[in-house]
Amino acid sequence: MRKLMKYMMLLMILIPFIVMIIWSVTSSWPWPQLIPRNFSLRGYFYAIHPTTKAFSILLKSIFLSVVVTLITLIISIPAARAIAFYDFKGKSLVKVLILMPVIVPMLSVAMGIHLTFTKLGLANTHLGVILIHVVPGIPYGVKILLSIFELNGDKVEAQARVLGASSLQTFRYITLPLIMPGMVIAGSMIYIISFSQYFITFLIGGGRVVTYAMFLFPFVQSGDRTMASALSVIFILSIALVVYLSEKSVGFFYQKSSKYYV
Amino acid sequence: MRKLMKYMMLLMILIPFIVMIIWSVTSSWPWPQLIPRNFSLRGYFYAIHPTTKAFSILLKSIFLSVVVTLITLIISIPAARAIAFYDFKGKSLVKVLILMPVIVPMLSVAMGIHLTFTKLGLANTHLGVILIHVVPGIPYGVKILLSIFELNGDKVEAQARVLGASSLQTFRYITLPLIMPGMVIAGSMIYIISFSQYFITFLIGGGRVVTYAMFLFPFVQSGDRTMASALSVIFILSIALVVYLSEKSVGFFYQKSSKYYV
Amino acid sequence: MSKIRINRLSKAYDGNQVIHNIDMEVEEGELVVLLGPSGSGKTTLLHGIAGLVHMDQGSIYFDEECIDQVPIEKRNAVLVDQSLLLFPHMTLNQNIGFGLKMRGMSKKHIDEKVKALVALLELGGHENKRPNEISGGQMQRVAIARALAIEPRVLLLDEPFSKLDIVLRKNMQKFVRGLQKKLGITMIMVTHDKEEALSMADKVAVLLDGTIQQFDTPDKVYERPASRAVADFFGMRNYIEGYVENGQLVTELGVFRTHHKEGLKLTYVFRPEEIYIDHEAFEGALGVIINRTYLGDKITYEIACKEQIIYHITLQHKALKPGDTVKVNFDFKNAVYFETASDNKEKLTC
Amino acid sequence: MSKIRINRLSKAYDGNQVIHNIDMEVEEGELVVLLGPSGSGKTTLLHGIAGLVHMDQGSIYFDEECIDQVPIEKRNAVLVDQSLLLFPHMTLNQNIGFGLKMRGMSKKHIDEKVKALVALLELGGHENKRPNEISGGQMQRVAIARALAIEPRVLLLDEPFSKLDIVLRKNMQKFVRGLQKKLGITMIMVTHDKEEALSMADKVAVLLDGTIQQFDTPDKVYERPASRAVADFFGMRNYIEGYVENGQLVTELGVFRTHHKEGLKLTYVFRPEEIYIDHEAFEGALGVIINRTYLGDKITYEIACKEQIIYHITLQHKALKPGDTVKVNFDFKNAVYFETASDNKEKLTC
Repeated sequence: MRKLMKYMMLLMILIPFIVMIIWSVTSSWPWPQLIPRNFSLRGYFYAIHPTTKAFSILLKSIFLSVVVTLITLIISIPAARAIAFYDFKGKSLVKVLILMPVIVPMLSVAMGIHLTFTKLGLANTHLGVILIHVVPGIPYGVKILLSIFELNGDKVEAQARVLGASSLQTFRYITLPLIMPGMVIAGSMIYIISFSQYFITFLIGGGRVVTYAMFLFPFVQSGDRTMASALSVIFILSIALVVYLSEKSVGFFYQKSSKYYV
Repeated sequence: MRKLMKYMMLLMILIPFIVMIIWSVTSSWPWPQLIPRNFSLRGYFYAIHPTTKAFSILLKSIFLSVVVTLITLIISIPAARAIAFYDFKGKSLVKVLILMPVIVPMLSVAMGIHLTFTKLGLANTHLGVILIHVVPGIPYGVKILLSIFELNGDKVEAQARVLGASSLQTFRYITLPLIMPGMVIAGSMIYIISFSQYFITFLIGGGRVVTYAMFLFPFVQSGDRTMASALSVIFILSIALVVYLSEKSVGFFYQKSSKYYV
Repeated sequence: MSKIRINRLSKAYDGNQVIHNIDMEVEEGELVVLLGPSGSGKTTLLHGIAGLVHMDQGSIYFDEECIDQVPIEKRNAVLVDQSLLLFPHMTLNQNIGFGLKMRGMSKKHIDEKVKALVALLELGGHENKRPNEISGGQMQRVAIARALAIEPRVLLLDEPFSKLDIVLRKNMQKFVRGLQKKLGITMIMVTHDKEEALSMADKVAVLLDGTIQQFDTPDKVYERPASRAVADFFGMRNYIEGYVENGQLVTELGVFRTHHKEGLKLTYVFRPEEIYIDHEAFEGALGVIINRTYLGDKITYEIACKEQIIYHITLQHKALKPGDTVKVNFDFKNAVYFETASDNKEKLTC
Repeated sequence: MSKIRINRLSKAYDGNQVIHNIDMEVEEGELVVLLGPSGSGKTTLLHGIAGLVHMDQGSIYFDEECIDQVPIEKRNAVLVDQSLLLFPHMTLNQNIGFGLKMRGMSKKHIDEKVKALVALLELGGHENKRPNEISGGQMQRVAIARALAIEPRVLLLDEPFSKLDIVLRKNMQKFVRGLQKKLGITMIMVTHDKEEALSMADKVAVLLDGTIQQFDTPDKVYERPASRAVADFFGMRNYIEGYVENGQLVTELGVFRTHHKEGLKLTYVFRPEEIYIDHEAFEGALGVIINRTYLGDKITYEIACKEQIIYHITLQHKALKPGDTVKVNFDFKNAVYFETASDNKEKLTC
């Protein structure tokens, strides 16, 4: 009974994705066929064909979202650390406000800021798109790193100071390695959020900055299920690949650093 | 120096929202005015005027998202509990898969499932919209409740059993009250996600099910900043109100139950 | 309150035998302490009685009624854990009355019973507080009151005092023992604290590596350990080996009269307080003090005596210091000893 | 290694005076233990010396050089905390060498020093393990090795053994004390464990409510408490009040010879092991045993004696049991006493 429930729940969650994967290799799938009979790799061919630019847009999107992730993390570290370890007036207010970008429709925010960006020459530029992508990422970055800082506490850092490490040395040799696992999780979330943005990219980029999510969108609008599903599968795989590589490289960096030292 | 940095960061996060609030009461705001000179409450009047249906759409949206939240929570509780306390093969895989709806573009998922919904008579219905809204909420519900279950452990529940409570009594008097704070957080997230959905609502609802997010969208597309901002402010306030009320009512329920008991 | 009988109980986790063929009987109204180091299977045994862990083999009887198939909530065997597990969202009154409410008792009956327990456990004035508003000692008493409310057939305590500071711990030990005697509660308590076990128990079961090595009254267990393992566990460190030759016991420390039969090999055990040292005595083995540790109410000495180090504890503040030569005397006549079998396995013979 | 001098140190948190006007001197190579209950300000004082907490008033001198303005990382006063705070992402070698690396020492020099410390602290074979791969006792030794690596001017230990089990704790106490003596380390250790303090310290500073109540050698502190508060802290419970009349000390338990001056009111303190009880003695105050607790290596008795309860500890297994009548004898001549001032404030006069 309990087992049955478990598998049913799992199926409920998985069915939409299985359907998507099947659609991505299907040319037609009329009801009530349980499994389609006509297969086609049209979607995937389109994605790798050079004339469609799909591949180069994918690469550019990945690069852009990586930059967004790095900037967001750099802002999040001191913010999270300050909230975790310093008592100041309005601390609980700050904790709530930091979540604003999750609650507020990003589209309205982007609209509000669009004019300012235009005047500053940031509209229709990659830099502008990167800056607007940072906004929805911040709450995730700060929240996750905050919980890591609160979990670790600052006693290990104090111990490093007692042993003679300066603030900078403490950050480099103690703080950074200790929050690294949290950085990978936060970074993955921020990357996914940035990579998935469609409307704010369109608004601030003015159609000149084309990301993979924007490339994918027309196929969804036109109702081309095979194309949309195939491109979505590639979308997911590229995210999985980037997250996997970032985890591996952090692991590699660790091992290297531990061999180097002493 | 440290203080300066803190305030700058806070400002960076807040500026977009402040800009949005100012826009909502502004008729024109030409560069380089720091503060606009022409104010207008056009946006807010529109929202409360009976002919626009804005208010009734808002109420319907709130009701729909509340139903989505309840269904999602009911699915999430046993799923989170099973993952927290039972060891089974592929547990770590399930933990990853449960996050799928975060990673995968919901739009492609909705497209894939649209045809099935059509055949089942769920397309263009409120029930269909509710069901599709549950999908992106599940990972948040399960993740948050999972961490609460892992934090609480199952020893308190075992203690209730030892004292003579049946499984059902244990759930009602121990498990449910203990996870209630997590339920409020998870419920808030799920509600916000459901309330903010535009595209999947449009796709599955076929334009017949009109939510507040859909009502808001045309103003964003047409570039009417004042209207879009004003409706967005109402959007945010309605979310804040619902979250606040749910927290209060849980608090009230507790107090009432504790007075009732013994 | 019931008599508990445990019959050949065994449990393994992942092929690791945690408890092995355990037999035990606890009389009605008796306090039995399961004493052993961590990992000896104490908690598993307790959880087995409560029904929280399913045993691989063996049976448990309450008043000669087998309860192996009785579900947790019907066993009436209440466990009080070291983490207490009070219900944080309920007041003390609600916590104490929980078990009765679950049994569907009337509000009036619950109120009366809770009131009596609040008085008994000296919790008056805190009835409507939550667990996080009271002290550690009070939380302890709430956990016990909550357990007693349902009139359990046996009360199971798992290291209940280990999180309290030493003064509070002593007070709670005394309080709980008093309560147990007064109400005639059948109680099984788990601890790794030897003093706690010896001072509270009617009987002590020494649990080592999943088996009960000795099950007897506190003084018997401490003064007459049944095996070298039990002696080791109680911190005995003075072992003297010898053999019987020409009617005499020959040891490294000298030759003593004996009634043992010729050729026997023996290991004698002396508790540190059983040894007599004096720097002016005529008799005894010659030793040199190599270490003296001042502990306030007692002083410990380490004495190099032939090839061995002898440990001695005394309350008397004699002016002995490291380097002093002393005579060490042993009372072989009343000492515990184990036969040293030729295959080096010790057997109890005393 | 340095001499430490603390001069009129004070610190308050939120208006709550945690330490108050503390003076203390620690000689080079000395081990001083700060002993007190939790909340007595021990840890705050230690953190003040390390530079982790800024003091409100007073100064700290290392070798008569004021270090109040010296930042944490330049003080060379290393703290070893009960949670050890090993760096989880580094191997043992890297942990031990951390302080040296931060000082920019050459790899060769670091390697040599780490190797020597690994040998000294008996950590061989674990050099490339991470902290989570070793035992609690080993972690303890790594924390100490890491501290010793930078040759600190003073080593500060904050309840370093409180998380170890009793056997390991005893071993580590002995090991650390041996190391401290061998290397001549100036060491300040904080503990709430009286036995640990008495057995390890050169001098004990009894810290109660933020002030040092007594600062002396272990035997003096235990046997000659400077105030009733110190006596209470060490668990003395036998207080006998009396007054001098006609050249005799008059107490509830009888009249004794005395050399004190007429009219003085006195409170005598007797440690439980300083009292002599016997059921066949001719002399002494009559008492009835009301409780007997068996603790293995010792037995405690509570004796109702006139209006008072007298506590007695003995190693001897006399066959006394609750209900027995005994004679209780006190040695007033050698006992500690406090003058009971007319305003009920005790003063030290012994």
